[in-house]
Formats: sequence, C-alpha cells, structure tokens
Amino acid sequence: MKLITAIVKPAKLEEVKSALSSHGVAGMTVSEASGFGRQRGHTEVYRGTEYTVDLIAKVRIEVIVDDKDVDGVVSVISTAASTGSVGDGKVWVTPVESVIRVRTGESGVDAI
Amino acid sequence: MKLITAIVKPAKLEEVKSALSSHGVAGMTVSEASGFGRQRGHTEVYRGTEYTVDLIAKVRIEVIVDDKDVDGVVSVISTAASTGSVGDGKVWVTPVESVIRVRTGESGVDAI
Amino acid sequence: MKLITAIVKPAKLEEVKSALSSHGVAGMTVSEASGFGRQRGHTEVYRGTEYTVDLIAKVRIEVIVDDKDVDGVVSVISTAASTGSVGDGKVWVTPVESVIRVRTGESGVDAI
Amino acid sequence: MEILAGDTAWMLISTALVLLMTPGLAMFYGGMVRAKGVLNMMMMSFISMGVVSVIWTLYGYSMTFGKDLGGGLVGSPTEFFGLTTIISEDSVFGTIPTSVFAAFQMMFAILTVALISGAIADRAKFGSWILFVIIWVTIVYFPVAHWVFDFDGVDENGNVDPGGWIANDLAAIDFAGGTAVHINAGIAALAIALVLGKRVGFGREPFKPHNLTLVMLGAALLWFGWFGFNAGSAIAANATAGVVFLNTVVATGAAMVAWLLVERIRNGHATSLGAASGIVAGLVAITPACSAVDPLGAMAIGAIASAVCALAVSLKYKLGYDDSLDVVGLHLVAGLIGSIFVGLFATAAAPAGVDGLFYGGGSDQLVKQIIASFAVLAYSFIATYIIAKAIDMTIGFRVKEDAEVTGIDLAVHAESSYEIGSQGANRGGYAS
Amino acid sequence: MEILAGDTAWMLISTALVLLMTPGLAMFYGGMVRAKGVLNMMMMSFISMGVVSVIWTLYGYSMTFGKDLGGGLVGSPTEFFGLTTIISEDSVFGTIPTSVFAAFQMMFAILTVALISGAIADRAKFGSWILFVIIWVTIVYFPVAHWVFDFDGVDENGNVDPGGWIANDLAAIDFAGGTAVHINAGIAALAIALVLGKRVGFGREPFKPHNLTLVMLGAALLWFGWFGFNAGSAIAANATAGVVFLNTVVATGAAMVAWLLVERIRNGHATSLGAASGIVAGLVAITPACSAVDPLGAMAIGAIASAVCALAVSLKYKLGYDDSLDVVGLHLVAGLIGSIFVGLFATAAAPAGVDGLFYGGGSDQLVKQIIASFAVLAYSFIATYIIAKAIDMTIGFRVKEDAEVTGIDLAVHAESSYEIGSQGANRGGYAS
Amino acid sequence: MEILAGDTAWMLISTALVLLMTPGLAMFYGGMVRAKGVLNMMMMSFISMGVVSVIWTLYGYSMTFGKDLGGGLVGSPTEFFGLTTIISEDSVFGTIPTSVFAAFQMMFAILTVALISGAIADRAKFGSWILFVIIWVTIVYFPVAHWVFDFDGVDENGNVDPGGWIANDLAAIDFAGGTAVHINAGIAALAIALVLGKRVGFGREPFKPHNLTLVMLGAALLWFGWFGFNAGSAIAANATAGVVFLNTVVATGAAMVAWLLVERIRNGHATSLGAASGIVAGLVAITPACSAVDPLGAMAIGAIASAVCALAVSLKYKLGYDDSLDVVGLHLVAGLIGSIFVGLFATAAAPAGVDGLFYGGGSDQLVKQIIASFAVLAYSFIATYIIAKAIDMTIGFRVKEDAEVTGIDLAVHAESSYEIGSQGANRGGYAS
Ligand SMILES: Nc1ncnc2c1ncn2[C@@H]1O[C@H](COP(=O)(O)OP(=O)(O)O)[C@@H](O)[C@H]1O
Ligand SMILES: Nc1ncnc2c1ncn2[C@@H]1O[C@H](COP(=O)(O)OP(=O)(O)O)[C@@H](O)[C@H]1O
Ligand SMILES: Nc1ncnc2c1ncn2[C@@H]1O[C@H](COP(=O)(O)OP(=O)(O)O)[C@@H](O)[C@H]1O
Repeated sequence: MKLITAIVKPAKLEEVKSALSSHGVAGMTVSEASGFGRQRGHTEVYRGTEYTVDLIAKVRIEVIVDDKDVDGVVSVISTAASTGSVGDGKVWVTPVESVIRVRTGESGVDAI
Repeated sequence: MKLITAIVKPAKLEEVKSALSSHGVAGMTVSEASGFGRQRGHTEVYRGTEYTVDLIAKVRIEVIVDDKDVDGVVSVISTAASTGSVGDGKVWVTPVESVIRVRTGESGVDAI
Repeated sequence: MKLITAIVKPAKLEEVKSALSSHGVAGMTVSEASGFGRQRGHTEVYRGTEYTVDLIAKVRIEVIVDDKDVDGVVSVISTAASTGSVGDGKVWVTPVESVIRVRTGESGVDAI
Repeated sequence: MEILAGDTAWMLISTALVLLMTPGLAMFYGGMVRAKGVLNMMMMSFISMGVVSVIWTLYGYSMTFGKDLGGGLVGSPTEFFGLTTIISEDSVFGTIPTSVFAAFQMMFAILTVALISGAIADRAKFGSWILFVIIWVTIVYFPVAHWVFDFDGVDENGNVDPGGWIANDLAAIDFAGGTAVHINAGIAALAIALVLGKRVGFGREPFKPHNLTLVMLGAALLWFGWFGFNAGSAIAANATAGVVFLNTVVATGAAMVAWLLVERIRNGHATSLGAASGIVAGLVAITPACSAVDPLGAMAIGAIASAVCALAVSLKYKLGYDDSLDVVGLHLVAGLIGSIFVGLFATAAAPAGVDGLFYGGGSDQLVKQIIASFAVLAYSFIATYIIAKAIDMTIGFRVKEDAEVTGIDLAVHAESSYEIGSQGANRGGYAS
Repeated sequence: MEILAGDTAWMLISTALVLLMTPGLAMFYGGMVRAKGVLNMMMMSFISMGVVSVIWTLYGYSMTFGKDLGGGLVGSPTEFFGLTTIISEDSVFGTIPTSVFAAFQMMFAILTVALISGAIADRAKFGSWILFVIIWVTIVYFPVAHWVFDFDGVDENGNVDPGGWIANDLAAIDFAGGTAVHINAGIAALAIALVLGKRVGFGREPFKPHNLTLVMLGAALLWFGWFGFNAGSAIAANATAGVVFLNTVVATGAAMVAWLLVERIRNGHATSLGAASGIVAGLVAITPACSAVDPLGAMAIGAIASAVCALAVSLKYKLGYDDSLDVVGLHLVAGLIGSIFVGLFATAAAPAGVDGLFYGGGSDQLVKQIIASFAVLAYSFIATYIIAKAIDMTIGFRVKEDAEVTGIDLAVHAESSYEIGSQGANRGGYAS
Repeated sequence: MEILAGDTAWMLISTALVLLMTPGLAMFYGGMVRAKGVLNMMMMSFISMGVVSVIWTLYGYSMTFGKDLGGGLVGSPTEFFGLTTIISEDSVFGTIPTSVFAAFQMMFAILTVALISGAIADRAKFGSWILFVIIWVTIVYFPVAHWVFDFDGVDENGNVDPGGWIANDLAAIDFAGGTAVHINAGIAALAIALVLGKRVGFGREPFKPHNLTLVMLGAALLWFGWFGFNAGSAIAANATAGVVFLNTVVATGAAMVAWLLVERIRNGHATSLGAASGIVAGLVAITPACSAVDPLGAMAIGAIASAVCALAVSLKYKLGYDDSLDVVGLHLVAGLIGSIFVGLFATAAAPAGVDGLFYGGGSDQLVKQIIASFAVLAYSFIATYIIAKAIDMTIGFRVKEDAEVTGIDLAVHAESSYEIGSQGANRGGYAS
C-alpha cells in the first residue's frame, strides 16, 4: 500500500474530495497546513507597518491506497486540484508497510 | 525505525497517550485533522438551510519507534483507541531511514 | 527523493525557514502540532484547580528533497532549530517514491 | 420651552445607545460571514459612523429637519450647515437642547445605511461602498427621514414651519422608523444585491457563520441599543417612553420564541443564530408600532413578524438573489409587517391614541400605513438601484474574483482577522 | 404622585442595563465551557429573555406585585394580566411610569433563572430547560420576589395594599436581591445539579475555559449592567442611588483584589478567570447590602465574600456534585454572606438607616437577615428539586451520552461555534 | 444646592459608561497583542479597577478634591478618608449627590493608569505592575487631577475652598482631561517603555494583532463610554453636555476618516485597525476641547490630530523605544494636539465661551494651553521614570526572557486564552 499526500489550495478541497469520492476512494484524512514555495506571499499592514506573510494557507490531504490504485488516485487529485496558477501544490507518494482499521482490527487492503 | 501514524477520535487521545506512556513510549507528536470515510458526517442548520459537514474532527498521532517495537505499539494504540463504532480510525506504518534529536544531534534509535 | 519531517519549537520556525531559504531549498510545508516527550509540560490554574498540560506546541516542517541533498538539509534544520534545551525536537527522513507538481504535472526532481 | 434635565439625560444616553447599535450591527453581521471577510463586513458599518457623522453635520441635519423646500419632500440643505447655529444655550427642541436632538437623529442615519451592507458581504470594493454611503444618505435617507420624522413646527415668528408629508399630510404612524429605517434599508439591500450579483459559490458552498458568539454579542448590543432607538424616540423620559420600552422588550422576547419554534418544527433544532435573528426581527417589527399598541399587541406583532421572517429568509435561494445576510428577509419583511400591522393592532389606550382595525378603529389607519410603506419602498428601490448601478458602471462595485476567493479582508484591507493557532503569530510574518 | 423625568430617565436606562446583564452572563458562562458547548450555554440564558418576558407580561408581574392573596406569600396572577392596564399615562409607581417599573422588575426574573443554568453546562436538553424556566419562575421566582420586593402600598381607596412577608412583616433588608435573586438561584443551582448528575469526565477531564476574553467581556458587561440592578433599585435618581452606586464599585474592586490574593497565595498565580470571578462575587455580595453600608463596609463585605468564594469553588470536587460553573460557590455563598453581613456592617449613616451589630445596633437585624436568607434557601431548594426531578422523570432532562461527548452544540442546536482555522469554512460543509 | 434628579440620572449613567471604558480598553489593547499575551494585557487594565477603586475610596478622592494643601498642588489625603462622610443625603456637589461625583471621578483615575499599560505589553511582572499602579496614581495622577479638575469652591462658612493651579490660577481649558488623562498617561507610557526596554524580537518579528474583532469591539466600547467621559464632565444634563456630546461624535467620525485616508494614501489599504485607531485618536483629541469649539472646529481637531497620530505611530521604530501599542503615538500626540488646539479653535459661541486665535481671541488662551500641557508632561515624565526605575531596580519590572518567549499568559497567570481548535480541550490537559 501507499500513502498519497497532497498539498493543495484550500479552495480546491471540495473539488478534490468529490473527485476522489467519484473515483471510489473510500476515505481520506485532511489537515490544515501552510506552504512556502514559488508562490509569493502577501503583505499585511498594521498601523502603517507592512508585514510580509510568506506562509500561505494550504490543505494537506492524505489517502492510503492499494498499490495498483496509486497512479489513478494521483492523477485524480492533481487534475481536481489544478488551477494552473502558481501555488497549486504537490502530490507525493510514500510506501506504507501495514495498515490497521482500529474498529475491526482488519489489516492490509481490507483496512483501507 | 518506523513511523507509526494513527488517526483516532479526539475523545480517545487521552487514553492513547496514557496507554503509550505505560507501554514505555517516550514521545509522540499530535496534530489536528479531520477525516472522511465510512462514518457519516453531521448536519448543521443556519437560518433554515441545512449543511452537511462530512469532515469529522480527528486527531493524528505520530510515533517513531524502533523496528522491534512496531507491533507492540500498533496494538497498544488500536486497543486504546477503539470504541467499536464506525470512525474509530486507522493506524499505518511507514519506514523511516534516519532520525536525529535536534538538541543533542544523536541519531538512530538513540534519538527517539 | 526523500521527505524530511522536522518537529521544532514554534519560536524557531522563522530561523529554520530562513536557513533553508539560504541553503537553496525552494519550498516547504508547515503545520501546527503539539508534542509529548522528555520536555515537561506546564500547569494551568482555573478557579483553584490545577491542570497539567503535557502536550506542548510545536511546528511540523516538511521538505521534499533530492536524495543527494538529504544530509545537507537535515543538518541545516537541526542547526537552526537548536536551542540546546529539552524539547528542541526531532528530524526524520522517509523515502518518497514519486512527486508531482500539480500546476504543471512535472514529476520527480523537477517537481520539487 | 425650557430644557428639562430629566428628558435631556434620557436623550443623551439614548443617543449613545443608538450609536452603539452600529458596532453591534457590525458584530452581528461580522460573525455571520466567513473568517476571511469579517473585517470588511465590520468596516462597512464602522465607516458609516465616520462618513455619515461628518455629512450629517455639514448638511444632513439640514436636509432632514431644515425648512421644507416644498411638498414635504426635503429640507433646505444649508439652513443648519455645520450645525454651528444650534449650539447656543437657547437652541431648544421640545424640552432638550437641539444639539442633543441633532446627535440623536444622526445615529439613525448612520445605522440605516450600515444595515444595507449585510446584503453585499464579501464582495464590495471599499471605496465604492464609501461613495455609495455618501450618495445614498444624501439622495435617499435624508429626504425619506424628512418625510417621516420631521413634524410640522412653529418658527420664531409663530408661523408654521412645515415638515415631511408622511408625518404631517398623510399622518401615518411610524414611531421610530419602520419605514424610514427598516423598509428603506431592506429594499435598498435588495436593489444593491441585484446590482452586485451573487458571491462566488453562492448556493453551492456553505458560507457558514464563522463566529456565533460574535453574532450573539451583536444581537445583544442591538437589543440594548434599540431601547434608545425606540424609547428615545419619545424625545422625553415620560409615560410614552415607558410604554414603548415595555413593548419593545415583550415584542422581542415573543419574536425570539417564535423564530425558535419555527426552526424546531421545520429543522428539528432551535439554533443560536435563530435566537439572534428572532431578536432582530422582533425589534424591527415593533419599531414603527411601539407607541401604538399594548403589550399583548406588541407580543402578537413580534411573534408574527418573526415567524414570517424565519420563513422568508430562505426565499433568496429560490428567487436567486444573494442578499447575503438576509437584510431583505429581516428588515424589509419585518419592517413592512410592523408598519402595516399598526393599522390592525393599534389601540387608543396606547400613547399614540389611535384604534386600528382589530380595535374597532376601521381601516383608515391601515390604509395610511400601507401608503407610507410602499411610498418609501418604491422610492428607495428605484433610487438605490440607480445609485448602485451608476457606481458599478463607472468605478466598479465589485472586487476581482480572486480577491473574493482569497478573502476580501486580505485583498482590500491587507489584514487578517484572527491569529489564534498554537504557534500563532509565527505563521510566517516579518516586519519588512 | 407625578412622573419625574429625571427618575424616569434613570429607571429607563437602569432597565436596559439589567437586560444587558443576561447576555453578559451568557458570555461569562459561555467562555468558561468548552468550545463544543458554548452556544448551548449562551442559549440557556438567551431563551430566558424570550420566555420570561412573555410570562412576566402575562401573569408574572401580577403574581409578584399584584394584590397579595394572603400571608404575604404571593400576588394575584390575574390582576395585571397582559399588562394592558398599566400603560395609561396615569399609571404611576412612585415617581415613574408603572410600565417602567414593570419592565425593570421583569429583568430580574429573566436574570435569576438564567443564573441557574451555569450549574448544568453541556448536558441539559434544551426543551427540558425551557420547561424548567417556565415552571421555576412561576413557582419559585414570582412568589419569592413577592416576599422580598413587594412593599406594602396604598390602593386607590386609601386602604393598605399588602405586599410580601419578608419586605414588610419580617422587615429584612435586601436592597436589590441578595435573597430573591442570588441565594435563590444559587441554591436552585445545587438542586438542579444534583438531579442532573455529573458531566461525563467530571473530575477527570480538564474542562478548561475555551475563551477567557469572552469570560472577561461577560464580567465587564455584568458589572456595567449591575449598576442598573443595584442603583436602579432605588427606583429614583437620588442620594440613595448615588451611595448604592459608590458601594457597588468599591465592594467589587475590593472583591477582585481579594480573589486574586487568595489565588496568588494558594496557587502562585493571579488569574484572569479569578479576576472575573472576584468581580461577580463582589457584585453578588454587595447586592443586598448596598443601601445599608458605607464604602468601608462595602469594601469589607466585598473582600470577605470574595475570599470565601475563592475557597468555596473547590468544594464541589470534594462533595462530588457537578455545579459546572460554580453557581453555588459564587451566588449562593456570596449571596448568603452579603445578606447576612447586612446585620453586621449596616450603619445608620447609610440610606437604609439601620445600625448592624458592628455599629452598635445589636443583633436584631442580623437575626432578620438570617431568617430571610434561610427561608428563601429552604423553599427554593425543595421546590427546585421537585421541579427538576419531575422533568427528569417524565421527559428527561439530560442529553444522551454520545451527544455530550460529541458536543451539545452540534447535537442540540445543529451548529458549531467557531470556524476560524486557516482553511475555515472549507472544513467540509455543503449546502444540501 | 439641591439634588436634581435629571442631572443625577445623567451622572449615574455617565459614571457607569466611564467604568465600561476600562474593559473596553482592555479589549482594544488585548486584541492587538499576540494570543499568548492577551490575558495579561487585559489584566493590567482590570486590576486597575480593583486596586484604584480601593485607593480612591481610601485617600484618592481626598488628595484630588480635598482641601488644597497649598499652591494648588495637592489636596489633603485625609479629609474624605474612606468616603464615609459623603454618603449623607445632604452631601451635594453642584446638583448631584457627592457620592456620584466621587464615583464619576474615580473612573478617570482607573482609566488613566490603565492607558499606560499599552506601552509595556507582554513583558511586565504582574506584581510590579500592581505596585506601579498604586504608586503612580498616588504620586502622579491624584496631584495632576487636582491641578486640572479641582475648581475653587466655597466651604460651609462661605470662604473660598481653593482648588488646583491649572484650573484656577492658570485657567487653562481642559474640559474632560486632555492634560490630566491623556498627556499624563501618554508621556508616562514613554517613560515606562524606556525603563522596561524592548520586547524580545521588537522590530524583527511581526507582533501582529491576534484578534481584530476584539480590537473593534474595544474601540466601540471606548467610544460609547467616552460619551460619559466627555458629556458627563458637564456634571449635568444641560446644553453644555449636549454640545460636548455632539462635538465628541463629529470629531471622532472625522478622525476615523482622516486616519483611513492617510493609510489609503501611504499603504494603499484602509485597515480596520486604522479605523479603530482613528476613533481613539479623535476621542482623545476632542476631550480637552469638547466644550470650547463648535462642530466644525471639532471636525478639524479630530481630523488633524488623527492624521498626525497615523504618522506618529511609526516613530517608535525610528527612535527605537518599544511603546508596544502606541500609547505615545495616540494619547500623548492627540492629547497635546487637542489641548493646544483649544487655543486655536475655541469659539465664544461654544459653552466655554472663549475665543481662540483663529476666532479672533488672540494667543492668550493658546499660551495657557501650552503651559498646562507641558507642565503635566514634564512632571509626569520625571515622576513616572523615577517610579518605574525604582521598581525595576528593586523587585524587577520585567519577566524572564523565556517567560516572554513562551508567553506571559502562561508564565504569569498560568492560563491560556483560547482553546478553540477542533479537538479543543483535548490538547492535553488533566485535572491533577
Ligand atoms: N520541497 C517541498 N517540500 C514540501 N512541500 C513543498 C515543497 N515545495 C513546495 N511545497 C508545497 O507546495 C506548495 C506549492 O508550491 P509552490 O512552489 O508555491 O507552487 P508550485 O508547486 O505551483 O510551483 C507550497 O505552498 C508548499 O506547501
Ligand atoms: N483511505 C484512507 N486514507 C487515509 N485516511 C483514511 C482512509 N480511510 C479512512 N481514513 C481515516 O480514518 C477515519 C475513520 O475512517 P472511517 O471509514 O470513517 O471509519 P472506520 O475506520 O471505522 O471504518 C477517517 O475519518 C479518516 O480520517
Ligand atoms: N518517539 C517520538 N515520535 C514522534 N515524535 C516524537 C517522539 N519523541 C519526541 N517527539 C517529538 O519531539 C518533541 C521533542 O521531544 P522531547 O523528548 O520533549 O525533547 P528532546 O528531543 O529535546 O529530548 C516532542 O515534543 C515530540 O513532538
């Protein structure tokens, strides 16, 4: 199994979620993050002093999938998350050695 | 070494933490997440309009352990986190190539 | 490629970020976490009752790097994050099988 | 007449109370939008305190309470220019200093235009909004307030100093502003919402309130301030003020209960946003009627208006206009009900001394109430639509789409509202 | 008597101030619970404004201030039904319109029952709470308020119109409601907490306040509103009101300092929750005594009561009842101390004109104070326990355990309080 | 003179309004610091209500309004010790009970010292701050308030009861405290900031406001309360109070607009923090002048002062002192402008009846205003510096560096402000 981690724009979360559902992905975990990269941050102003905020709000999506589904899911995510503008994010894949479903104790692909 | 990642119900965090402590696990990292899966979300109502909120609050727990401790720790977590009802969460294990303790520069198992 | 994950003190985030920039790292993802370990937590008092809060605020930094850069980046992070006092955090390295840049669809080292 | 310290004391504090309603509104509205737009939402109200207080002082008071220019339509804009002539000790209005009356009425102008802003959450250019405020109070509010609030007086020479047509010629009852304030702002909200169009994601994304404790605080401050609004409109601390006050509480309490009942039956849950909304609906509905009904009548008006509003707020999804925070569903609907129901529930036992249809007074007053309501509605809708459209076609009224998506607070005000997370301020700012 | 504008002005604003106390309380309480229960906590107070204002208008004012039905126990519930007979210009209470007096006293009923809700945070069914409010004000508050606040009057024919037994027969001093409001609510809180039982996790999980700025805001609004509560109870803007006001400030200031001192000594830290709590303790304690003591006496009462409360709030863990937000530890304890200490610290130099034990007046007044306090305590405890138990045994008073664990806001009100995180509203909502 | 209910009503509510300013300030300040320091920031204001109310009662009122000890420098600290002698019905000040006057003036003392705390956000030991408050009000505030606010009176025997030198000998105009409150607190803020030094990270880290809705709420409560501050300083509900009230609104509105204009031009964005800051700048500037100018003059003073403040707040980065929340840039700068501009914009048409330079009155008044301003400035700076330095050198004024980095709320008060995240209270607390 693999863990697919995607960093995407917050406004794209809904689309990615729907796309994954349609694709038959049963579950995912989402968390807040902020990112730094090619995308320029923004400037805030407080009492005349300007602050550069270079960490931009992103969402992290994590999906565990069976090896054979990796390519499909990665491409579903990157299609749904794309706006074509800088800061769209990254998707990366890491190996997973085992998975357990807490409720049932099932493991492996059954646990996904 | 391995990284054990567990997604559990927020109400179970305390129990998991205690169980890990008793088991002799020295440290862990916790963060907020929300999950989507078999567990049904809830409905909120604002001025008569109903919203379905399908991302449910979860907690992510990460523990780095020595290879030989993996099975023990995974079972401690999944036992402590279980309520038997849907949404109890997942535990997965990924390989870790190296670990460093920032304070001392120690690495490997000593750094855990 | 590798994923370097660092758990550091929130007050050190700026320093780590600058150090990585200077080192030529183009991007990173940051999120909030809290940690439990050798560092003692703190006590809060509400209406005379004392609570021990043992999860201490930390920041998680994630950087994807090319294999050859791993050692350099790990040492940059651990140098910048160090205060020498307990709770400075951990840095760990995990294997990454593939990376995609959502905007362009580039993959591999080009996507970082 | 002489200045009476007791009446003056009540009007001073009433004025302060009505001023507080605008920040109260800012919080009520601000809590309902997403976190990325709360500051802009609040600023649309706050700026009204800044801009309108200046305009009112320059020529607004004059246009509203100055010598009528003919037909009861508008007062002379220059008569009290700068309000420098009303600060002498002899300048008295009824039993209070004219300066206090001028300040009290200023607060109504400030609030009315601020109410409109709820219709255009998250998407209006701030400069365009300011321009709108200036033009709207001048062309819409001051004249309409003159119609409704400027009663005929007597000038220094004992001649009649004619006021507005609704107050005097038509003699409709609008004690504290059901027409001039709520119908006016409510229908203007519809006009401006039509001009600006829907938010990106309207009807699809949830737009849930980001901070309901802020909404409830806002509702509480509105209720608190509204005592100045309603009971202060007696311009004295007398029996009328007392009855108005009592009616204001009872109508609002009944309205809160009614809204929650509708929710409980329809959705299965009584919500805190419903309680806050019911409070506002009740306050709006009783505003025109508060001097004309007894406490049971007040209860009925509050409850009916609130139940109807609770149903009306969903209409926008069906009709397809984005009145973001339901200014139409609350202020227009409750304003109309309150204004018209005076013709039904008025009782001669109350201070206004008029019997409505249900109390054997016939339909006379009812007709007057309907005329007044629709006169204001029609004028305000047309004028507001033209003003908003003109601004939109010249300097543009709406921010760019990506500014709306990122968040208007950041795009327009270069600020973000909260930095509360555990590593808080460390999320990446630098002094440049 | 005639209506005096000055007194009326003060009573109008005092009434508004006391109304504001209930939202103030909602914030004070709301900030102390966890984020998943803040809306429910606030709603328990808000609904009291809705329900009690209606009941009060219907028959509550009558039961409290109507013709005594015998023995000074309760007034006739029908005499002023609907308050329609008190809105005429001739309806005067002292020097103010009766409508204002009725509105002022209404606010006390609203607040008292809201106070109780702090004992049952996070676990009460909302419908059951509403039922409780209705029954409790009817069976407990209106009679007790009649005992304490209804002074004998004279009717139209010059005959004595007898009032409540504590005010007249016993002649205990309770200027603004130490017994009728605070002892009453405090002991009722104990009864209801016993009936509902402990929160899941009580004594084990931390239950720390989720928003201390909200708590402080609530405490500030309570203090602000309390001036209406105490100084408004003079029912006039006179020297008595002045002294009461001054005593209210001084007692509260001293109480804040005392609580912080206890904390500093015991825990090593003076906390903001302690400051807010000390403020409330001081306000409660001075409430019955504010007309009877001089500023030094007020200081003493505030400081002593607050220090005792600071120690008393931990008792619940030892005694094992879950009075979640310390209504017992604050309102019962400080209410008792304030009421009884009148018998010690009263000075004839103060408006009430009575000397207490420490000022050479003997123990007469002290005994009266103790009788009044315990009469209210006993009646309220028994009646409240029965009411709460009856509700619990019929429709049930407590939400299901999983609703409590998930959070009562979501389970009961289908709302969540805050959506502030960086991706805010994106955490997964859809318009269905 | 006799007590007038109307005037008393106004002064009672004015006193309550001014009390509310201190929590308002606590929120205005609290929202501007980082989340890890908000409770400490608020506590520095709240504790002033506790400590100063006690001290004022003991000897503060005496030192301010007691018999002058000579030269108009300070009143006798023992004359009204404990305020026990002013609670009788015959104790009258003007047309109000002396108790009300004493309570009203108490609020000024509470607020003034709380203002200073904005200069030392996030780094002061709480015990040292309390000590500072006690010494500062005693040595600085009471004398200066005596200079400015204690007008010569007549004692029981018909002899002159001499007051303070600025009010009487110099006859500078300071209606509500431009010198005694704002210049005084503003320059004291500079002195204390110099003693404590800069926050860790000053000029490098961003220190952005953690909650701007709290800042706006605070600004709104300040504005609301300020009506009591300014119009209450008429000590009556009369024409003067009316004009003062009107001027206070207009100046503040103009000030808000001016600040936003400066920001728009300089930074390209009009901010909500700018609106809140402009409100405060306008309120400060009009405080001394509110009885002496007409509404157009008020507008000018408000706008000019606010624009200058908007530029002045950045100075601290250039000059290198850490006046964390710009007490100097707001209160000192606007206080000076307001106080001195009385000499320019005063018009005899206004209640104070004096013409300033621009209205043909010559430079007489201007010179008096300058002398008064700089006398207060010099005395306050020197005395404050000595007090703060003495505390710093003995018990220490600053928390340890790691306490500052971790957050002062936790280190000093053992509390954390918010627990709002989705798993909220689960972030690891245990009842120990
Ligand atoms: N090397 C990296 N390691 C981890 N996360 C990265 C890395 N580079 C970029 N990211 C994440 O991807 C997001 C988008 O990257 P950015 O360079 O801004 O845009 P793009 O991917 O379109 O070129 C960043 O905000 C960050 O969260
Ligand atoms: N394929 C997946 N990848 C990542 N996280 C998952 C996946 N499936 C479930 N999860 C996480 O596990 C949680 C529980 O899953 P769910 O399917 O709701 O219940 P259960 O595991 O009891 O069947 C989800 O809320 C989500 O956070
Ligand atoms: N075994 C572990 N697995 C995951 N995270 C850990 C582990 N041990 C420590 N951490 C993280 O590292 C942080 C610092 O660890 P701690 O033991 O407190 O100090 P130090 O690393 O200086 O000895 C912890 O707060 C936690 O977030």
